[in-house]
Amino acid sequence: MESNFILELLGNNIWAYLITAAIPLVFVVVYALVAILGELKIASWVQDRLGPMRTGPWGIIQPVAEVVKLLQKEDITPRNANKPLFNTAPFVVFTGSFAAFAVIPYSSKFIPADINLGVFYIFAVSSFTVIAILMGGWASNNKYSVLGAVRSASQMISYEIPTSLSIIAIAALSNTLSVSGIINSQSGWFWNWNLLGGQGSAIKYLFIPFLLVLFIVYFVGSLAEANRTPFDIPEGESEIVGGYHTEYSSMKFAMFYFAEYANMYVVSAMITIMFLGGWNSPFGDFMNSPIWQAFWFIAKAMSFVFVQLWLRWTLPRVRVDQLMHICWKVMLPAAFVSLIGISLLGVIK
Amino acid sequence: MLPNEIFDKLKIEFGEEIISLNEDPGYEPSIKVEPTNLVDIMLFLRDEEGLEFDYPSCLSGVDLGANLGVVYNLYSMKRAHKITIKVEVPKEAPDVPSCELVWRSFDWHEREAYDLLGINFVGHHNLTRILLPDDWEGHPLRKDYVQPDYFHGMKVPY
Amino acid sequence: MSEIRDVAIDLGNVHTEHMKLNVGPQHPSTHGVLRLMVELEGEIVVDVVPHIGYLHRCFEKVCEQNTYTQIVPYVDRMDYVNSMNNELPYVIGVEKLLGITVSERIEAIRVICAELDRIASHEIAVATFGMDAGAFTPFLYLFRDREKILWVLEKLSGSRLLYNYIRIGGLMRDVYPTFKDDLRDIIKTVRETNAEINNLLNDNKIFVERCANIGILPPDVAINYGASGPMLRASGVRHDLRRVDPYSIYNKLDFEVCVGTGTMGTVGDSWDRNWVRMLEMEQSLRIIEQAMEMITDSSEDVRAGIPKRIAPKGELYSRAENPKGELGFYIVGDGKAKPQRVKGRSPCYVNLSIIPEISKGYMFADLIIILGSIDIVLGEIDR
Amino acid sequence: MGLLDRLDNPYDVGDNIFLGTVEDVLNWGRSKSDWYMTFGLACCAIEFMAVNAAHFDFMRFGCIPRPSPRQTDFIIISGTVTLKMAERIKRLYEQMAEPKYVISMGSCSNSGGPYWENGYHVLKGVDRIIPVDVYIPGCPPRPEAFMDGMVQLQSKINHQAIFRKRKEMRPEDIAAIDQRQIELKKLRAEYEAYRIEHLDLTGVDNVAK
Repeated sequence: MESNFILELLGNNIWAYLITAAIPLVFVVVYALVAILGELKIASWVQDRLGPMRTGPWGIIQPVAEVVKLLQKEDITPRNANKPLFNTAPFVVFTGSFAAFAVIPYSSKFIPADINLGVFYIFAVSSFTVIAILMGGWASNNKYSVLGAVRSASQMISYEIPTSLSIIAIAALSNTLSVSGIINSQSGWFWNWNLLGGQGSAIKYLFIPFLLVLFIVYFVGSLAEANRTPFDIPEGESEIVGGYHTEYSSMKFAMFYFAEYANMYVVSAMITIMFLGGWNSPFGDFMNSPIWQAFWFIAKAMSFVFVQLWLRWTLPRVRVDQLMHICWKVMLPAAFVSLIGISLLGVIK
Repeated sequence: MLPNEIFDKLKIEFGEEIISLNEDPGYEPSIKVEPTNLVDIMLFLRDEEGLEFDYPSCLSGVDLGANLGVVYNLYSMKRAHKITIKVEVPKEAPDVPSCELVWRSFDWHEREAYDLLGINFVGHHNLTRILLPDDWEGHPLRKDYVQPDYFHGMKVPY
Repeated sequence: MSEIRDVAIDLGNVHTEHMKLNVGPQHPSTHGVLRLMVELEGEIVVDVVPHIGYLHRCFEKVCEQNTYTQIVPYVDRMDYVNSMNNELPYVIGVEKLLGITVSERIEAIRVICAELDRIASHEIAVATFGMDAGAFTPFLYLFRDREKILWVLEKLSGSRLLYNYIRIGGLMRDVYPTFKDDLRDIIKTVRETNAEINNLLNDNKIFVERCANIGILPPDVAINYGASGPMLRASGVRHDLRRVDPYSIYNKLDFEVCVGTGTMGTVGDSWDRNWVRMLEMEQSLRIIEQAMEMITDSSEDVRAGIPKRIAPKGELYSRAENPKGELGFYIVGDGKAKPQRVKGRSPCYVNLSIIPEISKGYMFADLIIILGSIDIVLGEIDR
Repeated sequence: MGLLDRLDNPYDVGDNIFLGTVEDVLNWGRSKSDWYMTFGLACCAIEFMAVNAAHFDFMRFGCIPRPSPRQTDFIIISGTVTLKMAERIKRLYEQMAEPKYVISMGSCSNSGGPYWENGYHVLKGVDRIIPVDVYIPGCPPRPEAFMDGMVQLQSKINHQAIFRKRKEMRPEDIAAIDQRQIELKKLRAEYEAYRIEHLDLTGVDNVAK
């Protein structure tokens, strides 16, 4: 159990596992608060405003106030809604997002569960979200919700294909699907990162275009999977009001809200793991102790969260058919070509 | 083309149905016509070489006391001239032929005139209230209109 | 082991239904209280029925109960994003009925005010159009600029939005000494921001893909429907009342009538309508620059020409080019202090009636884009 | 009094300690995080958009726009309420989740404004159909006036009593609450009867037949 220092310290007992499970939960709650504040503040700065200013110094405890408020709002279940599905959907969506945190590493000494199918596992449990959104949208008995849910399901299922192709390519490059295996194969200086061809001789630089294409395919696909702009059509305010969560109020809505932000971190962490060397310091062994590794990992992931927020306030939204066009006619062929190219690189190495 | 030329042209084509031309100072030149054959007159105005009133500016319903009037302001983009056509109908039987198929613009204008003044445009495909609620009573722009006291349980006067 | 059942789907019994979706009156992108009954087949729009009247404020009845001067504030409230342009045709119409003329200096100030408000109105149009496409940031940039215009108009009239500044026979008061400096400042800022908006929004690939070839309005249909303003010009019809039927001092000013050219798609699509507004802002700036030169410092009293008694007899249809299109007032005066009838011909009312014609067969998201490109103001539609 | 105000004026317990009640914390959360409905009616809506925009920046108060009434805390009636619209506004208000507040912005929604005399189709004051918390005068109100209204609303929320014991209430309040319960039951029964009668129309608002 070298990848989990808590198990090393406390031994193999139930308390150790509970603590191991609690840390990601605390992390996701704190992260969600930071991300909500970041969303408000970054939006404001992009738009030449100040953002929340009156809740604590510079408004930094605004998300806390929001949680306090959402806790005490009335919980409405529409009269003609399908109650079991309507009430379960927020929990399913949060479970789906949170389950992915089981294998997301923080440093080489703390991976909550270092299973040998890690990347595949994240990919699998993320699909929970689709089910939950369909459940919530259909059960709401609201036409906007149904439209949003159907849009969301078609979008997320389509975009899983190019992203899964990128995962296969990275697996071919690293010869493993384990999170720690993929990250360890990129150890060393930053030119060993998968984005720059992974470890190997100079011939790998010939394959960088394939990896760049793959990186872009994965990043765009992950934007679509997290329902972020420019692919936020399932909840596109100007068209279908709130999309699948139109009818949700109070904490059930907060669950959807939290899950969206948690999903953003999951996809950013995946990019970090697959392309940017995971917890590895960019400078070889310099600043590469386990504590620094946690810093590097979270910093890399958060920078992609930032890019997602930044894009949201810059780009307009695409249309449903354009979205499908991008997925099936542009990204899928590109991903296939890259997969072949990178498999070749894997063979050479 | 000047208003009196337009009037002469209409007079030759339609004869008795064209009543008069008003060119008083202070008034815009307007031609008063009978409502009976209005659609043909409008089609003539739209399609006849030299007139070509292709652009419908405005349609207004007016309460003239005993009568209700409909005023058509037409403009020609090709010839850059304009004319006003007027129709008067009695309040008891305010039937005016609908011109919505001559200029599609008048579809909503006629519905509005029906809504506010109660002018009945014969031949309109969907002559329903447009601004006021469907179950509103009366036509507010008539001079003898009295405000209702209550509407759906809400008090109307201040 | 259960028996393997042969599941047969009777395709003859599978049928689809059109979904009826009620958009509005409260919906983020209906620009007010418009209600659209949309019939959808999947995402495709089969039918649209606009329902209006949720803001019917009895303008025409109010006019019959007020004197000519008292009507001006109500005219402001018709199209509340560009009050100056509403006042202009009404005031010009009453002046024509009375047979009075005003000096060129007053006309120049009126034109400057109207053009400033035209810019402000077009800025709102482009901003909300961006919002409809999902781009939030241009909205805030444009509103920041609009605030500058409002400051100048507030300094002039004392009010931020509904001015009551242009009076029958004159103005409410004269311009303040630093007026021209403020105008130069506005011209500079608007040009800078418009360049930025072009980068951020109008040339954005996603935005172009969303708007080009959407909601194409052919010129003959546009004319037959009575469309006007940027909606008509985007279809390639060079029709601008400031040029073809000049009022005020527009015949002395040099400006271009901008038409849609189909730069990104077909002539008359949503992108063209938006682009015509962007071009018109530039032309308005040119008009302001020229009209500024006509304001010579003089001791003229702008209130001197306001008649004591306004009771015209006669009738006319007075029209002017509003940012939305042809705004007309059919005024009937019977020699009393209150008009017998004032009918407002609102451009948005006519432009909105085209929407069932041009939005069928497009997707639901396109319907929102088309609605945004028409640039409606419900206060004017419902009056 | 909000929690943060207590920071300036803590109870005399000692250094680095400040006390507050649960009610204060709950009220603080409600007052500092106000989500409003993106809903505009008339002229005031334009001024309201200006308040939202960069120069005045409404988000400084913690106000975030939400398109769906289920997630909003307060609604701004920004403009003239017509009789045709009044029923829709009432319905929107009923769709909002408690606790909910109403700001009436501008003369028109306060009292009918310039249309009070001849407006046959204008509702003379939105408080004839829904309860209003804050009235903002002006036609339209300046953004500064609107912000003051927002501050008033926040201070009103801060002073609300959330936990009220029945025995501490005045008898007329209890009677009013009981009366309201009976009314609600009656309304529910009426609605049920209506729904059964018009079962095929549920979920469709006045479909044009």
